[in-house]
Amino acid sequence: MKKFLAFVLAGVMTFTLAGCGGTDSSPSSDSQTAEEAVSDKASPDNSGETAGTSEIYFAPGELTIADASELPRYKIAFSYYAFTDKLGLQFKAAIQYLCDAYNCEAIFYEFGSTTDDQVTNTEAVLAAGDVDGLIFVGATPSVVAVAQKYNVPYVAVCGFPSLEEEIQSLPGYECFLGAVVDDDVWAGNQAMQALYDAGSRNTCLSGATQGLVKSHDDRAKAYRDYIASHDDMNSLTESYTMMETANDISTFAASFAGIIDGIFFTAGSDAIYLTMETEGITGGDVKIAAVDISSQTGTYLQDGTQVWTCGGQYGTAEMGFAVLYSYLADGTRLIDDVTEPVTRQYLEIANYDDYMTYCKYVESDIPAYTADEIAAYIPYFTNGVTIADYEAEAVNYSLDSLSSRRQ
Amino acid sequence: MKKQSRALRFLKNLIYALIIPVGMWAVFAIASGGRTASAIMLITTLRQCVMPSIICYGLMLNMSVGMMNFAAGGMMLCACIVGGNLAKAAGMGIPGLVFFCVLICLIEGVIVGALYRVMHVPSIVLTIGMMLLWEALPKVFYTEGLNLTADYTYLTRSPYCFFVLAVCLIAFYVIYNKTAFGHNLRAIGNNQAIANSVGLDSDKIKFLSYVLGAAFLGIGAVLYASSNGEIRNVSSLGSMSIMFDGFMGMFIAMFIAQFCDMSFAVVFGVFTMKMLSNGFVALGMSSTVRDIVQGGILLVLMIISANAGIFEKIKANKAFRQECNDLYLKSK
Amino acid sequence: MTDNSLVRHGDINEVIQAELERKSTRKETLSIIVPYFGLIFIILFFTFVTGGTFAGLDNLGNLINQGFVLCMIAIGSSFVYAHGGMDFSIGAVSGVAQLVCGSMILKGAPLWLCFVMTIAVCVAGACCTSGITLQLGVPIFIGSMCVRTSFQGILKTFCQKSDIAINYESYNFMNNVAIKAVILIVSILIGYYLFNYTVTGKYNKALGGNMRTAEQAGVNRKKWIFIAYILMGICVGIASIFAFFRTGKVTSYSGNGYEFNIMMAIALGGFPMAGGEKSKISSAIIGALTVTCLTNGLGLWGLDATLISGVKGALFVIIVALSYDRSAGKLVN
Amino acid sequence: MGKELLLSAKGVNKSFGATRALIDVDVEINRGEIRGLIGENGSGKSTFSSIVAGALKEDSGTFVLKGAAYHPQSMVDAQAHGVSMIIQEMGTIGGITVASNIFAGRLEQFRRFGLLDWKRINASADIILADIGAPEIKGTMMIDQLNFEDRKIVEIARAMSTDPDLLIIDETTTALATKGRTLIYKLIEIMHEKDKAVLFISHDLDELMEICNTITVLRDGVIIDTLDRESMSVELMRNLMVGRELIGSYYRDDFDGSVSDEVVLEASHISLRPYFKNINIKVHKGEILGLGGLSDCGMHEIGKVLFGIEKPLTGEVRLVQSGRKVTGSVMAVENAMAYVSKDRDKESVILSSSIESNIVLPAIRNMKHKGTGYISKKKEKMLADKQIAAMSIKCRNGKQLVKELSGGNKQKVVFSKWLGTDSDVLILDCPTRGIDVGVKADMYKLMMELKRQGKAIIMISEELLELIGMSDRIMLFKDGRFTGELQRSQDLDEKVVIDYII
Repeated sequence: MKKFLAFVLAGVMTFTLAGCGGTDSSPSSDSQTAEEAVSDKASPDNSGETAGTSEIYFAPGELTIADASELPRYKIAFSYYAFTDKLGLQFKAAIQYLCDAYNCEAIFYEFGSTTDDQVTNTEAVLAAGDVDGLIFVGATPSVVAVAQKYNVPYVAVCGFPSLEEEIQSLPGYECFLGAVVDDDVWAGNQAMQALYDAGSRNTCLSGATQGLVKSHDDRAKAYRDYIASHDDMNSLTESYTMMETANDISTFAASFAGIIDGIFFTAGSDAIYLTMETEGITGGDVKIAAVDISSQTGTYLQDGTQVWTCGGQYGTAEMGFAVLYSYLADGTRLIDDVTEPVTRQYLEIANYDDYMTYCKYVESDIPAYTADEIAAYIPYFTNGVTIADYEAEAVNYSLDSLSSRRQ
Repeated sequence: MKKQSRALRFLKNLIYALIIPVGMWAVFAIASGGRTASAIMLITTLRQCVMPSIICYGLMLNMSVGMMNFAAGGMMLCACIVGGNLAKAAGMGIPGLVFFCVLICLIEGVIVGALYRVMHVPSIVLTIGMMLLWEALPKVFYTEGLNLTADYTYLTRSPYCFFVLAVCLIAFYVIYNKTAFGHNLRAIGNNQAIANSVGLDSDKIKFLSYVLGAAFLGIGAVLYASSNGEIRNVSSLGSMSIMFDGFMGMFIAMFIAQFCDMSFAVVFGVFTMKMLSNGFVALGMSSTVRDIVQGGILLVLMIISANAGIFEKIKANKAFRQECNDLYLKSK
Repeated sequence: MTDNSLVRHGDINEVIQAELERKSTRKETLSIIVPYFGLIFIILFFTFVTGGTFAGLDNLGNLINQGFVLCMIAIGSSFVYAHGGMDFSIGAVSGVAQLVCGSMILKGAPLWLCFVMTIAVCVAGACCTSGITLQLGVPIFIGSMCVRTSFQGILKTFCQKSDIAINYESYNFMNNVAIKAVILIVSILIGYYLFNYTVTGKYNKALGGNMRTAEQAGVNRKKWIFIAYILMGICVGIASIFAFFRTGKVTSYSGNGYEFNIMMAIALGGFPMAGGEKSKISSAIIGALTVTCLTNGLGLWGLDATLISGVKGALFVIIVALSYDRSAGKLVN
Repeated sequence: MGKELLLSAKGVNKSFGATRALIDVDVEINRGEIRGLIGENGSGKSTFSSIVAGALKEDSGTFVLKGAAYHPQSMVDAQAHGVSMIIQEMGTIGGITVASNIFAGRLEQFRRFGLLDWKRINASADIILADIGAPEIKGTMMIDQLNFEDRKIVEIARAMSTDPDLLIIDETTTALATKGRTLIYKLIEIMHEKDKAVLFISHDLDELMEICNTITVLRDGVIIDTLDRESMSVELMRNLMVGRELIGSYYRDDFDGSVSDEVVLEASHISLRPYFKNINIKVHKGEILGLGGLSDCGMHEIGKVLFGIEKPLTGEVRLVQSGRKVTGSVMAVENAMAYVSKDRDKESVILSSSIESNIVLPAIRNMKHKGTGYISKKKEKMLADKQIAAMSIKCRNGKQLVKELSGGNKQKVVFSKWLGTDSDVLILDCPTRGIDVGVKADMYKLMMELKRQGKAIIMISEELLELIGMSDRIMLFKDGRFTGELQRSQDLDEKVVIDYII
């Protein structure tokens, strides 16, 4: 009996462990699927296998302005709440891409749901030793403190504390290089504006549980503020159960049948579209706006159910890389006042054409910023780069600028 | 005459059984100014009951032998993601989805059951460990989770979903009442020591209860997959929330089961839970408030069922005391 | 003839008897040391794969930081598990306690008061759970589940609009490893004393062995079970204080999963779920340490992030399979 | 009589942990035989019967049943071969019907199109119940509606439902009152007539004398002797079982029932639903008060009330010296009262614990250091070892688990646990229930010793001989009230007593 048990478990174990190797996908094997992915992009509206499900991967980047092999080999850790959805994988791929290009070694780790996990996992990764830089989604002082302890330079991306107490304690940490974030408040606001313009007056919010991901909390906040600041807008209900988006929608639709005419999702996913179809409220009176793009988004932008979306956050992570690398290369601290994050625009998508452009450039095998474009933000490669350049790009970042860069 | 009284008793029990769910519904109907009373609301709520009910059937098979299955959520998640992707790869559509989900869940059930049988550690301990395992397994193969297209979602739409529920209900009813297995379950649940000594192989039956339970969970997984369409992998313990409605519904069901057959009690119980959460949404309250009340209401029900018949007892004692005292005084 | 037949049996007897005795004693000793092996194995394994980093002084600090909460709760829980109880609500309760602690500090209340309140909340939670079982006769399993749901609701409702955070570095002293180590050791000693050398532990073990017998032997069931829960509440309270200062903030996820981690710890240490004579506070602590080492080690190992929890689960099942006391045989649920 | 061999066992061995229950046991049972199996507790008779009935696996040995090799995998398998057993304290499964209790584990045989056919199940249940002479019980009843007696009968029905060739009755009669007993005797008769065999296990030697035609004696897992009708005698059996001479009766020999008039414990008009109303009891210093009656007459509940486990609805129980009211078991123990329950394994001992911790449990409250509450392991061990020696409990050491002990030794543990606290009032509910003559004798000696020390003892018992043999005063109880009170005297015998209780 013991033998049998041991056998079963050993099987399971090896299985799992084998997976560890399996998932750090080596480019060569994936390029195939990537090309398919690209070819799919050409016609996203055939709602089948598209960006949503294909491997996220960027073709290996070439650093033309310098010889990568000459560059020192830094070990850069990147942490995100989970690399198990499309967005997470985009982030992972982008960082991987840059690290390859800049001859750096990338290591990825997830921070679990609780802040305690964030601290614990960070401790573990940094304790393992010789990590040269850390790019972390969000900037919780307790996590920064860990980086300080191991004195690893820390750059926060896509998430910055909103509470005074936390912000104030950040400058105290030598290792904290500042933050490059997306303007989530703006995103939430835009989304609501779009709904408003589309005639929605009675809206619902479906958001992630507070405290899991900073950016979602900001978007939800923007929603609440917008409602508060518009007397003719009315929030029917707010739900913060991310796991149950489908459930939320059907409940909204049922309990406010005929009243509800708009829903804002802090995180877009195909679940939304499917459920709306199931509920039979697509293309009709209920408009939706959601951050993040998923495989079906195109279809529903086309038929006017979705009035607004935005994406391209991983570009921000690339900028974060630039900030970190600048420091690693020659100790330049680009951000003087670390309590003031560089706040970047999202790529706003208000209609189907925008979406096509987005797929063409952002979800292609070239990332939002190529290795060279990033080099342009690193003083080590480009003299005279200041934070001002970041600020400029932050507001300039848009589909137009992106397409002009790609011409 | 006898027949009639039987009918009457049946009616009485039916009413008792319906008090909780219907009462819950009525309360919110009034509170929300009739909004939750609408037909569409009712249908939606019922539709949302389908998946949790089926999960509840799965869990109930374990519960009848006094075992818990915390891994249920993880098993379903794993079955969804792996099964769904296999079905897509094979391009077999809904039948494929059903086939693979149930198949994988069965395999999982066999593994959990076998482990239990070999290890003889408390089911809570074992299943918590297995939950972590099942949550992690799909990440190995499908890091991105599962994305289904609209043509996979018919099973969750009414009326199809109600057919599914009906099938499961009948299946559970038959297993629970009409098979030796169902009765052995209850025998062991009531007194395992004796059940063993009269020759019931409790190991085998517990093993079966995991496997059959897994079959129900498999169906649940199909519905979960097709209602969400996009399933993401979760990190540690995240899968609990999938089974939570079914899990809590189970306790209410066990309470209602004293009035009607378990197979219906489960649906009533789950409906109560769903009505509770939807009611709060309809009242425009945030979903978090519901948790507080949910716990409270469940607690009240449990207290009632735990102290069933206490008032009769007190009354009887009172009468008896009276009687005794009278006798005593007389004797003096 | 009966007599010489007896004689014949006599000598064979002694041989076989001795053999059997040896077997049974060997079995006993084995079941005692296996959990320790589990821990030692894990330590050695990770020390090996991380090239010594795991056992390094620096990581030792991390281990204390990470293990503190679990060990603390394990100490208290061992009293509850000793009488065959359990508690699913500790995570949620601890979350609410941290919420109280945080908001009080923000209100500028003196630290000691915050600490007292934090512990008070946890004790109150313990009172709820135990009261429901002892006074209202609801099975602890369901009862604590209800409490869990409600407390989670409270936590989420308060954290829904925004987290609660304090100025982290101005409370750095609360993360001092030395302090934690001292508190932990002291609590372990106290716990060990209460569990093995006073009626508190003995009565709870007796209650776990057989409620009726214990009661008829003059053990006040309700009183001692209640005390067990209070002790756990206090431990959870202390744990919550440090858990809060470790992260410096409260989110709706604070305290999430403590109840399951502690169950894992209890099981890993070879602590019988049904309680009784075989309960040992040491096994609870061993278990807690094992879980901590597992988590930390897997992190250090640099295993693919997505799989850590899975491997943890697998290792958990393996160790439990080897170390768990199976004397209950088929009867275990 | 044509001796046709039914079952033969050769060289059967079995051991539990470190204790050897059976050593090279050879038994042969012929058709038409009513075989008695006697021996002290732990002598292995129950072990042997359980192996034959398939409930246990033998370590070594061969069985031949009806000429074919026989190795039952389970009780069901054994029943299929025509061997079924009625076990002393098995009980029935609550929450399900009588029918599913009778056919538990064999429901499959009633399938119709793969589903269970309840009509047939209930019908055949009723038939069986009628056959064994209990037609008033119906298969459709919920088991929980039945009383203890009838549930036992359902067990018997379960055993008979397979129409066995060999019926094993393991100490069942001790748990039964007249109704059940007569029913069992009738069954045995039928078996005999049908030329089938019965293996009958009991401590009641006279009962065995009456019904058995052969008796096998076991001691410490070894067969000592097998007696046939001619050579049987209660004396001989006793001596063979115990392995030493037990002269005459082991009850007390004096007939002086006088005790000091100092009342220790007094219960005034206590009532408990639905058992009894307004009863009064006085126990004096150094008195052995016997409470007698039928098993379900409510006298066991009196014991519980006196000890405060059950709260009386009227009246009160009072310790006269201190004038304290007995409010609960905790208070009772604190005031030097002791209670030995009828249900030993469920209420009196912690099976999963060591002998030591069982013995010290009530005493530790007095052992702890006033200030710190510290309890020294040394003291505990000393107390335990002292008691183990004093009661001569058969065990490896104090650390051995109680569940490994035989019934008699368990009971010794229970007693020593109370002697450790030296209690003044002892309430003993069936103190010698299901324990063998040897230990019985010790127990009686002990009670006399306590009496001499001036302790008050309330002995609740279903065995009239025991009551007559030991008590200074016997109070007889019948449907909720005392029907008679008898002082100790030479010319007291069963016939006198029995009239009061039936």
